[in-house]
Amino acid sequence: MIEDLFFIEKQAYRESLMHRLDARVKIILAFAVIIAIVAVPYSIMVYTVGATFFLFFLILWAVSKLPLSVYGKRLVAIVPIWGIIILFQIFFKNKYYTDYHVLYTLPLGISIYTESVEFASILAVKFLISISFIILLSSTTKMQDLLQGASRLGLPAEIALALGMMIRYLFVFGYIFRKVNETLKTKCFDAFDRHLPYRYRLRQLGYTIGTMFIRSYEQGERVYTSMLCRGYGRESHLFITKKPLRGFEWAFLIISLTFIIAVPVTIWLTALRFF
Amino acid sequence: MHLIETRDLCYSYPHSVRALEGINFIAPRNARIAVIGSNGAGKSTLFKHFNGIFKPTSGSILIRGEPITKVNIREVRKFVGIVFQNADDQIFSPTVEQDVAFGPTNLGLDEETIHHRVHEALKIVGIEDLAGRVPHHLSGGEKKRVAIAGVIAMEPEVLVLDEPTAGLDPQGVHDLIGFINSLSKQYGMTVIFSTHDVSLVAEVADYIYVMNKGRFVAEGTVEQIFMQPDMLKSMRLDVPVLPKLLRSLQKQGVPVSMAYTYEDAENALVQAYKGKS
Amino acid sequence: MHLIETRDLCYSYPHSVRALEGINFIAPRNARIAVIGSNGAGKSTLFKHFNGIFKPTSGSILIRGEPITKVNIREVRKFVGIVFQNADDQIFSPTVEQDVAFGPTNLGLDEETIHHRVHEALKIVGIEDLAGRVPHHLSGGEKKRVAIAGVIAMEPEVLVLDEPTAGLDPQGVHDLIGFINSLSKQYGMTVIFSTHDVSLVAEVADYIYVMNKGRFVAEGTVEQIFMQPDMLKSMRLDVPVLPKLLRSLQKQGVPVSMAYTYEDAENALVQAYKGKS
Amino acid sequence: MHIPDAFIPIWQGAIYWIIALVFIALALRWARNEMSEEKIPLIAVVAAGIFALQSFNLPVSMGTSGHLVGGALAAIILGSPFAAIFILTLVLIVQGVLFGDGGITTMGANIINMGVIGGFVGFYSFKGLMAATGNVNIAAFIAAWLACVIPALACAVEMYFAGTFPLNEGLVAMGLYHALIGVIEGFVTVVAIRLIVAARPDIVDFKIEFPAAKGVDV
Repeated sequence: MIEDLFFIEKQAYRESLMHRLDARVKIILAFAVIIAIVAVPYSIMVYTVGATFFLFFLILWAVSKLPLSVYGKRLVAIVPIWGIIILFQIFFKNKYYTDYHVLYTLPLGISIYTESVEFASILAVKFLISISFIILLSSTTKMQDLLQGASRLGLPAEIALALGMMIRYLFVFGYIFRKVNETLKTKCFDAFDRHLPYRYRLRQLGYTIGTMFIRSYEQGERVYTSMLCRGYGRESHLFITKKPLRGFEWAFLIISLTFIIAVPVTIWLTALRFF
Repeated sequence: MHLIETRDLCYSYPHSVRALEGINFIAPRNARIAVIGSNGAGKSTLFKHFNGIFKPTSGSILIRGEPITKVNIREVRKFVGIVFQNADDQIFSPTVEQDVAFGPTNLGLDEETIHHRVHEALKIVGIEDLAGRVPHHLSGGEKKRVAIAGVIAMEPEVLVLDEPTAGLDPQGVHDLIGFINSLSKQYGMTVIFSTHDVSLVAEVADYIYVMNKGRFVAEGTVEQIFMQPDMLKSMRLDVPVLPKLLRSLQKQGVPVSMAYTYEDAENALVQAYKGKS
Repeated sequence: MHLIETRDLCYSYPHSVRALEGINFIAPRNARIAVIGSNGAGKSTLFKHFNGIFKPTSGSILIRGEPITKVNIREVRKFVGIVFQNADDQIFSPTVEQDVAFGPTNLGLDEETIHHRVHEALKIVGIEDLAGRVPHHLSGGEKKRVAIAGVIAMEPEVLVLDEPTAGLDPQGVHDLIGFINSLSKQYGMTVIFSTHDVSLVAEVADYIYVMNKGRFVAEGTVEQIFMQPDMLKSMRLDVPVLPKLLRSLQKQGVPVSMAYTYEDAENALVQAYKGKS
Repeated sequence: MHIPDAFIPIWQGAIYWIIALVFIALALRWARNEMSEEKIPLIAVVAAGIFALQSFNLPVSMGTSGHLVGGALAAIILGSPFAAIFILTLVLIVQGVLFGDGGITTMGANIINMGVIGGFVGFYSFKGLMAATGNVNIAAFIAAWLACVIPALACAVEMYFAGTFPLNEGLVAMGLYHALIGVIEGFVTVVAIRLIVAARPDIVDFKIEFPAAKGVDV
């Protein structure tokens, strides 16, 4: 996970129109798409909405000038486990359908249903759209900008301060994590080395994790002291300057939001007319 | 009235041995004071008394003649700014600008004033261009400057630096020395710093306290301290090489006068040789 | 056949700028090699190639004449022991003894051998009495020794130390120097270390590489390197004060011979003066 | 265990979010008031540490790996279930928004599972078992095991309510897998706690003298 942190940061530091866009606009946009796609009922309407949103995503990704391989790499990091759970849906009945038709019958009495396959693909579309917009958001927005954006949008000051410190020390511990791993390698320790007893390996990892915990705790103590020296008190908060959105940012935000709301609503209305 | 004064200050960590014993320390206006001692001598522990992070177990500490109380503690922390050894302990915000703004924000200043102070502080330490950067992309020397800027932005009258040169390379040390001296000269700040690098002291300090095992074992001007090489050695400290060389030459009959900085030593040796010829 | 040899080694961090460029480095048997350079020059990055933590982007690295492969990597890591800069990144176990035993245990040695090696290693670094202590409670200098013991216990033939003196006080540095020299003399180890403290080098190194921005900009014996003060200065490094003083005196007409260590310098100056009279 | 978006209908996600917010508010109040000292900075930095130690791959079997959640560890050492809630909330926000690990609409559910349920189960089962057995090893092991298994079961139940996974299969699959992972979580938590007690007995909430302070061997 830590290594992904460095990778994501790298992408966020690139240059493009999408990267320059105010973080607030991107946060609202990504969250709106996710809420919209999740709000669409589990029905085949999701396909059309999903396809439209995915096209929207692809356009924005192109504007961000990030290579598709970055998207692919990040998808691979997230998808597998839940991809399997989506895959398993094809064997199950659920409450969203009343009639089930067997598509295939496998040995041991396991069946695959047409409706379940449909449900699995609906889930997959919703999942993919949500993930894609999170990837877009975090690949084009620096963490500090995300935090400032969220603060300007009304994230409580205490949470902003805590998150800001966490982001700051994620990198401190990220570097420590790397160094600790280098030490483990230097001393010929491999957690997956079968020549060493399993208990021994787990115990060493426990020590390493315990050490990491102590270090973070002590870092916290020292940080707290240094904050006191700079007048830390109950009303302390992260310094966030006010910054108005620029004209085209407003325009882009309003048009996009309209689009994000209009797409599912239109498709829903069309569906009503057809059936 | 001294800016900082301690009287027979003693301090013990909870459930632990005595860390400071009978410390009498005085910081006058516009002074540059060095506290030298080996690791674990108690330098950091002493410094944490200067702004009320630690409270003396016995004895007292006076800031501008007044003891530190709950009422004036914020005032004291505004007056005495401490820069700790490890910059990572001190830079806790996501960006440089936000970090330097943390102190002024706590002083309850308005946004414009904060903004002004932040950029003033960054300018003083010479890193205005780093304002929007994230701390983890900075070098050790740059981080140190951010940490100092974060304290300067509160506009303290006393700046306390704990081992400011630790981890810096020679160029970094050189920059820091210039900068500490300018704070003292241009802004009239009193600068107190600790170090175990004795060679640094001659160029930056007016007055030296030598610390060992929680006590002051010697104090005086640079000349007074450097004249006691045996004392320094017994405190696990380096004896500055040039005074040591000159003293040794004197003993061997070379009529060279004493000197403590590089230039003076060079002149003294040239004189000794030329005078002879 | 050299113990370590790199040929035109280049390295770039993933998605990042070039960190090492055309490095040709040789470590012969029983040598003491210093790699000097300012912070960020690439010293640590280079060292991490010596035991296969990093793989060259281009060029090659040979350990005892052989490239590092998946098959021999354990052998290589047993052969080249690296002590990193920060001891806290290297010590995880609840006791000193367990921590030093960590490496040997991973090598699959039997308990008796491990026990023997641990106590041998602790003896070498002079902290046998700390065996049962909790590493967390030790001082910086003691932790450093534990870290070194942990690597020595794996009985490497090449010991690589990254900034070994960082954070140590003068006495600690002095102890470390003695100890590095004894490893080389008594145990025939090849010792490679990095530092930006040039004054350290004269007493510990047979051969010096000067590094800047990922390249070697100079190499040679102590005398050869110290004869180039301008080069050192341009690399953001200190020029050792004694050679600098003597050279300057020579230029001003004092007939003093060159010297690099304190004793030689003192003798040279006394000679210059006496010879004159 | 990080439920992504799409697996829980929007209205259920909203309910979980509201419940989670109540607990986040309580955790904030705890961090502000406990022991008359501001704990927010400490908690924020420890959260970063927990995030980093979650990155250590623990061998499970046949080359697969798991990792620590660390909720029980945090709750036990810092002496409050709210510590776990606060820390895991921060961790889950970062994982959700930055990495896409766990969704936005489902974040409330994830905070409830890993933070609230994990924190309370971990802390109170530790307290109870300590009172009953007086043995840190046993108490911490079982507490960490439960703090791993019960949130997983809660996750299975939520997915059942959402209609995205059948109850029995979910309980069995999630239960079995996390019962196994929980053994590792428990073991590693015990080792870590013993190390922390040896190094910094003062920060540990419970006061226990280990029989042999030297040989911290599990």
